[in-house]
Amino acid sequence: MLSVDHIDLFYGASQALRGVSLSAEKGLVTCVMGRNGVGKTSLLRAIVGQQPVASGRIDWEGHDITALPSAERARRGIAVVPQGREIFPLLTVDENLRTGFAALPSRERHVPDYVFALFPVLKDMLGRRGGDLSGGQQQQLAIGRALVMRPRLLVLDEPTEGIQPSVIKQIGQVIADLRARGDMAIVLVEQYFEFARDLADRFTVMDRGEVVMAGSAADMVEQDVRRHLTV
Amino acid sequence: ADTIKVGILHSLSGTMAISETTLKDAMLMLIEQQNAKGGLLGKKLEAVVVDPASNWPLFAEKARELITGDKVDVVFGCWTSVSRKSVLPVFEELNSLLFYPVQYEGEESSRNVFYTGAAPNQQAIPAVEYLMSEDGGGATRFALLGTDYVYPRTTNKILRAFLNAKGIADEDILEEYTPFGHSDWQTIVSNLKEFSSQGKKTAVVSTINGDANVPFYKELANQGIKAEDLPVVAFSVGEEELAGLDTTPLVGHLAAWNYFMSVDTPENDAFIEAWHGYIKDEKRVTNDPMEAHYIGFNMWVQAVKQAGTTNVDAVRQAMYGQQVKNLTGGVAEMHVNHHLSKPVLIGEIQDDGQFETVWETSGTVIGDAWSDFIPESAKLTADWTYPWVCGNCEKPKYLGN
Amino acid sequence: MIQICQRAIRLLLLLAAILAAGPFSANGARAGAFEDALPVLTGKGFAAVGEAVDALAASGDPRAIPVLEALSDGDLYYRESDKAVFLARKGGEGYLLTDPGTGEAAGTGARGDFQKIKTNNRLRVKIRTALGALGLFSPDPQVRIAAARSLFMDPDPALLPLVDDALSKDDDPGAREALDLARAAILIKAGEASTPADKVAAIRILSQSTSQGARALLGGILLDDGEGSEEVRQAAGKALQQIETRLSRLAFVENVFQGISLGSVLLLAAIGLAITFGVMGVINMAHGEMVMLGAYATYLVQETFRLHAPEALGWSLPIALPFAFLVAGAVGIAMERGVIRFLYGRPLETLLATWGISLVLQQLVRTIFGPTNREVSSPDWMSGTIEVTSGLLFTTNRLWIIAFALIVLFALMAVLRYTAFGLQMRAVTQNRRMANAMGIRSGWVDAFTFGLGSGIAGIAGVALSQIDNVSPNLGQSYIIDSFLVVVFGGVGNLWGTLVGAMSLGIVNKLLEPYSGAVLGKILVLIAVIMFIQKRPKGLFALKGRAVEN
Amino acid sequence: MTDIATPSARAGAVQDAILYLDGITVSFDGFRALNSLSLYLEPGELRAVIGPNGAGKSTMMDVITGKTRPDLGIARFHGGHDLTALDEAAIANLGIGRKFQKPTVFENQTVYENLELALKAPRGVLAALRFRASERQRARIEEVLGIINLGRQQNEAAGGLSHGQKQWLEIGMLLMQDPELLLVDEPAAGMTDAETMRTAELLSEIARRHTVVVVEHDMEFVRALGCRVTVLHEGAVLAEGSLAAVQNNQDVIDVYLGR
Amino acid sequence: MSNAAFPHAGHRPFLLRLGPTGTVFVILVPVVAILMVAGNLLLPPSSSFHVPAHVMSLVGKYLCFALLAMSVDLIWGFCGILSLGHGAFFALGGYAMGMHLMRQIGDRGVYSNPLLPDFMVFLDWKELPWYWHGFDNLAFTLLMVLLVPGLLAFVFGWFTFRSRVTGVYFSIISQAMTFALMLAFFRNDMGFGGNNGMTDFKDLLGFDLRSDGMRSALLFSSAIALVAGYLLCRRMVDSKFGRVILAIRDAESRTRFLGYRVEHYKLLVFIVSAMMAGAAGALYTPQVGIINPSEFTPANSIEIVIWVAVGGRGTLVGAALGAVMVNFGKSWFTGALPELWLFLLGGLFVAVTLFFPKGVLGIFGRRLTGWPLSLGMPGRTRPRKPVEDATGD
Ligand SMILES: Nc1ncnc2c1ncn2[C@@H]1O[C@H](COP(=O)(O)OP(=O)(O)OP(=O)(O)O)[C@@H](O)[C@H]1O
Ligand SMILES: Nc1ncnc2c1ncn2[C@@H]1O[C@H](COP(=O)(O)OP(=O)(O)OP(=O)(O)O)[C@@H](O)[C@H]1O
Ligand SMILES: [Mg+2]
Ligand SMILES: [Mg+2]
Repeated sequence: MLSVDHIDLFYGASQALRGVSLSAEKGLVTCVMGRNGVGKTSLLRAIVGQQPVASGRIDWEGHDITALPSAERARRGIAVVPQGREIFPLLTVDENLRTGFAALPSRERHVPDYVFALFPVLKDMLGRRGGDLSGGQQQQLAIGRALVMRPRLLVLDEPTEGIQPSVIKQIGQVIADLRARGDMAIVLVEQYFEFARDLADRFTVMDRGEVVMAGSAADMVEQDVRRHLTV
Repeated sequence: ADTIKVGILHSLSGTMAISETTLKDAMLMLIEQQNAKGGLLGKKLEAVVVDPASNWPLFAEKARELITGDKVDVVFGCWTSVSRKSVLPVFEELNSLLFYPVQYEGEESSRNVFYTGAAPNQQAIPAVEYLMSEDGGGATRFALLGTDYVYPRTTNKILRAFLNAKGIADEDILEEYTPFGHSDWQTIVSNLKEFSSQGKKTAVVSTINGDANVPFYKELANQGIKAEDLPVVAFSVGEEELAGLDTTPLVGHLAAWNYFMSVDTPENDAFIEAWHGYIKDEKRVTNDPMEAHYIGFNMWVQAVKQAGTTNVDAVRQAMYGQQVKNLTGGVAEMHVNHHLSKPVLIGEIQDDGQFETVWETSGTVIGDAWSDFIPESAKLTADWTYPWVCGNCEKPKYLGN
Repeated sequence: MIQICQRAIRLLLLLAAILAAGPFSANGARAGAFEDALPVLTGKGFAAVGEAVDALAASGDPRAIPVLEALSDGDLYYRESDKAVFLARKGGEGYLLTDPGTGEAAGTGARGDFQKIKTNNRLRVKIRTALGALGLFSPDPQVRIAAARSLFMDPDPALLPLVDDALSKDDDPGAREALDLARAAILIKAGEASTPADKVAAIRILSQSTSQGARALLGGILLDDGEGSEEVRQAAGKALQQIETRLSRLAFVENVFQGISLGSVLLLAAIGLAITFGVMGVINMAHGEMVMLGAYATYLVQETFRLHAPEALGWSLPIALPFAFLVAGAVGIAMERGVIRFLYGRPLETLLATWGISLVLQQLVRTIFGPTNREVSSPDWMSGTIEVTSGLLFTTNRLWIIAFALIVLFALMAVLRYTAFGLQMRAVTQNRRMANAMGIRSGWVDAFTFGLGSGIAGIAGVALSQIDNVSPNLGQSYIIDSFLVVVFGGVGNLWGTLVGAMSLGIVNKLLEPYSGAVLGKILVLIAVIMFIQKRPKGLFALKGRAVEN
Repeated sequence: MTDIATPSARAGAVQDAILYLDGITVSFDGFRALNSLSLYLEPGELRAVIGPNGAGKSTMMDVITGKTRPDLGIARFHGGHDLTALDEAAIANLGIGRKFQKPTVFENQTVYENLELALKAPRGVLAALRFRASERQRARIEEVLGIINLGRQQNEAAGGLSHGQKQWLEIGMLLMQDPELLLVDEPAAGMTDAETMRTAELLSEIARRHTVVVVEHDMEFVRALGCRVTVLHEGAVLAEGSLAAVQNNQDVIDVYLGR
Repeated sequence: MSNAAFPHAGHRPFLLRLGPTGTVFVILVPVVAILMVAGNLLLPPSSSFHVPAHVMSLVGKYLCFALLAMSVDLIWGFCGILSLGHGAFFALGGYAMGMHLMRQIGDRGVYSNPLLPDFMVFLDWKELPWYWHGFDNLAFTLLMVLLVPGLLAFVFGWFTFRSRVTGVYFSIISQAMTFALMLAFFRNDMGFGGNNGMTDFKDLLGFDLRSDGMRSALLFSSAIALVAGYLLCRRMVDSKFGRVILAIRDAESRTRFLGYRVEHYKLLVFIVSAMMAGAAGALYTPQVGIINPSEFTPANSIEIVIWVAVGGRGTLVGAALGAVMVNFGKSWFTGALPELWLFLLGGLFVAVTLFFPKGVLGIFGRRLTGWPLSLGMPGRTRPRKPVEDATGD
């Protein structure tokens, strides 16, 4: 399981996270919410190792990974669907998916079928360069790419952004399925409240770099959460 | 000062380092030798080395620094003509002396420069005469090949005039120029083959500069051009350039110089031995510009002794008529036009990277600052004997008071 | 005139000797003539040596062949004490001697005791003719062909009967063809001695050949005012025209070949840059120095061979390849780890840093190896020319370089396209942060990518050492062209690099005969500038959304 | 400027329409991103465009703004201006502004400077050299800063904004440009539900004076706009009408909304 | 950050607008120049404050290089156009001035031809080529010094910017341009003295170039030109124009969608920059006494960029500082450590990139934000802004 313990994070001189804590367990979806610029993405960057933390500690599966570079974290089963998609623009769809193999032992180096079942468009466009895809297609590719890594911790930063309604529903279904398998912890950043509410087992709400609410889905009162989401 | 300072102005980096570094070492050796002999006028000589980095304006800057900053008494340096042209105003302004050791295109005379390399009449013209002679193969058709800059252009202009005077028509003369550092010679070598297959005995006169020579000769070898069919005589290819080449396929091609390392004289043997001792590498070769520095330096030493001072005007005056034994035999003498009289040697390339002398002038030839084959220049003379001084006049001029 | 007579007499003597003895036998050679001729070689001046050559040729003695060859190659010496002549090769401290009379080893001698017998170009021509005459009756057809060819190069009218005789006895088709040509050449050169009809027949034979030599002969007829026969002149004029047409067609092919070969040199120099610059986006000003390091690595390998295994020198290049790759690659990796990795995302700063590194590397090499050129020789299998058809010669080393450049390019393409490393390399350079998040160890990938690019530059250096200076400045002379090629082809596209290099090479070589080298180069540069206006992202530009962001 | 005297029956439409697309076809290496797309907008209209991922919505905007040249078809602005013959700057100067799907702002300049760059003012070189913001212009910038809620960050480099903040900044820049026709690609992506609603209000308000085309996948947002909806599919119009009508269209449900 | 409401208030007093660095620069350069001139002309050579002639021409040369570097910084640092051919404009300006100086020699050349320079006499030219006419007039020459580089920049820029040649493609073809010019100027037939170029200048405006007065005048003019160049650049950069070109540097196509005609902006910057380079060249030629085609070598142009990078890109003052520092280092090392200087210089370049990513000027403007090596960290998106701004408000 993942536990983030009182981390501080800075960009240059400005502090983006102040003593943020979070935990995520396998088989559960932990949802992080908050307005624009409160530090959600920064928190995820700290978890996957893209931005160093100034203090605090991150543990994953019982090991301290605070100082590990992000490639090593990926090799320990942490995959991310970043905000802004960040697909490799000049690699084909197929090659984009295959970049996920780096963290896998050689016998597992194939694209799982459910990726194509979920996003048939990727199958049609295997030979097209990632950068040529439409925004929503790129988002689907980014999710597919993360799934190729068979992660034990899946970190999703606004995965529904730019995706058509029917596919959003499917993504919700997949996340639910993955949770149901029980071997994966999922951290989801989502602005779209209904989507989050339907999936989340736990909530963390952030404001101005701090956690202002946290608890299980059952404890959450929609009004309270929404209050933190309006300006 | 308690030492006599000698400035050394040779590029140690950049494109010309390849040629000039050796000259810096040669100068250091000569100075060391002189100091071992007790120095000069009871003082030690001190070398001041700077690196003008193959950058022409930097040459001028360094020259000024040597003369005004380090207060050197004489400067030995430069290789390319443009570097000399760049420092020339500085030497004239500050009235200091430069010894310039490399063969060049002539058409210049300065009271502050002693030209110890060959003028065109000491290299190019004898070489072509040799090619036209029976021993040289009796060539009647000439390809003049050069790097596109002033030295080849001038030399070829002089040669063309000379050849025309010898009855060789313009259609039997091919002039081709290449950029500096040209490395792809395929087309030109093919052209040469074609040019030489018109039924007349043909020879190539090369004024290709520095770096471009190695690929040129490699291409000659590769295309199987034999010296006996199409001899190439070069004016800028010496032992140093050949050191970078496997010369087996080039045996028989020629060069014209005033010095070859292979010449067997006691002076030369001693010089080579000293050089090897100094540079600590038996494989290093000597070459013509080194000899020029050797002559120039020794002449300057003699002149200083004679004048009893390093004062520039006194030394200049003492230089005239100064004689130093050539390494190749005979005696070099400094003339009032600041050029030397030297023997001219034609050598064939050997498979060991040396030249074998196949022809030489019977006596020495006096370097001519102003070529007789250029109309504007033919009427000029140079005579720097005080008080009648002038480097480019039709009659000597009087330098007042 | 007297000279010609003398020569005729001499050769007739030779002829008589050979004819009397019959071919392929030395028994009949004028007894003692060979022994008599040897001491003449030690006389003073070229004239004496010339006489000796004549005498040796006239001896008809097959032992004269190696002696003349040695003389021509500068391997003939005499002992100063007793003027005994030896064939000598340098070995160990002194010379390894061979006795010319017996052809057997004659021990060694100290260098100081021996004097080399000098030749000059005129003598070499003479020797060639003599060798031609002597070799016409060799049992080896190859030798006979060579002999006939050298007679063709220096036709001597006095040898006509000899050639006729050889023709009547020879049944090797190759040798016969060469002999026919030699005979034709002799007839043409014979002046008054051959009839106009003979000459016209000879011209007809020559007109079939496509060689510069034939052309020179025919040109000679037209230039020769002594040639009175109008018929001969006309025939020669027509034949010359035929040859010229063929030659000019071949010249085009040759130009294209030269263009391709120049293109492959450019390609070789640029491929490494296509990785470090094209793929990684590092403006690598030290690329040329990597090429230079490769060339010096070649030099080191060759030196080692020269010292320890001179007989295997031909192997030095194949061994230098991996060595140069490793040396340049290692330096590249060190550079990447030490400096460049701190500069990703700041491509323009890499220009500054790599420029600094290139200065340091140049000076380092200058300090270690000295500023002067180093000798790297070509192995035998890379020297000489291959005659594709008559009159069309391709130089062997260029063919090798073309093949080599293409092999390197395609191997690299395969690595990029089909290996996991290739995929990771491209992923890392496109989005380093995301690649890391995918579990790709970008530091490792970066280092090896840069190492790969540098290593390839290193092996380019091996090839370039074959045609250019091995000096500290070597790299500088290729860096501009390399960038031009990569950019012209389209950054990040190896096909573009290939096509870019080849088109620059070919255009350059097609222009050069008309415009001269300097103007040709200027025109090519202008053409590139104009071309980029049409295709602002290079020949093989990547298009579409993917590149825009 | 060439006059368009299309002898077509739709000449009237051409004249009236502020934006007129007809038969626009765009293909990339054989793939048709737009397939004979036709669309026209009246001045002051607010139009939502929806459609599956890859339907060609962004490509359509690319065509209108001059980023992509269509292989075939007519694109005219205000009847007279042939958009396929103009470059990006010229089109922008005609009064067409755009917010990109992926936020693109000038990362090294401050939020304030970003807005100032977008400010409606002469775009010429000399004008830029002489430019000095007037009191009113500065006030407008302040106002927009308030609307996009970035007043606090106005002097920070835009590169340091969060994803959502960049979205807002881009909307702000569009407001500063004050164009006649606004093309807004997924303005609500990454916004909270409340912000989404605010954006919808903002656009509706703007549409009172301007013509607006909005692309969105968020049906709540589209509903809040309360405008005519065009559904694109595979590069062509699949359906057009009110949101309710479109939502009940079986084809739209199949390819887009899902069950 | 107190002036939040007016971040670009353009109505502050002149010097305040320049910021501390700019102010120091604008004051210091002329003051130093005046002191040097005074030290050279007024003090006797025996005085330890006497400035020797060679220092005068050396400093004059540095100032020309500083102006040149500034011109490159204007296009590279602010507009993102990396020109690897800027030496061409410098050389053209230098040649224009060289032609004037050649004409001033008159019949004092070696062949005493009153009209033709020596190299033409020698090549058997009978009359002055048309493009040499007018250069006997200084005013015309000065016009040409600006016009010729400006025209080349206009033609070259017009085509390349219009066809949207950007980034390295632009860099490399600008390099090709200077390379082609170098080859062309090497040719004797061009009528510019071939590889030797032009040397042995005698006087300017009737004053001997080797006189102290002339040296002082040239040094002072160079200083004034540098300050004028700086003010011109600042005028451009501080206006909205400056922000547009920054926008072009960072996101060219986005700028287009805002309606800016990117090619016009680039063209203007490029022309101004080329003219500045030309002016620098014109001042350079009389001070070093030679102009020849080696000024066109691509390596020279690359070096200019290096100066800018060393000093600090996008700071103008830094570019000037970098040019002076690198060249001073070169002058000094090549004399003091002739065998080692390349190691030092190369090492310096590497060190600057690693430890002072904002260049030497960045040392002064840098806030203590931590270990510079961390800049290589993935995920760094720290915006880079001209240091001038950081210190300016
Ligand atoms: N690369 C960066 N450099 C400087 N500051 C940054 C950087 N990235 C984010 N910030 C700042 O950190 C704060 C948190 O940003 P973060 O991206 O984590 O927000 P977020 O909650 O993900 O917002 P959004 O919903 O818009 O994605 C913001 O104020 C932002 O300005
Ligand atoms: N340069 C290109 N090369 C190949 N295909 C392209 C290119 N540009 C766009 N496409 C394809 O064109 C189609 C239309 O893309 P577009 O971005 O217009 O879709 P969209 O409707 O905006 O989708 P989304 O809602 O996901 O943003 C997509 O399938 C995309 O893959
Ligand atoms: Mg975020
Ligand atoms: Mg889209």
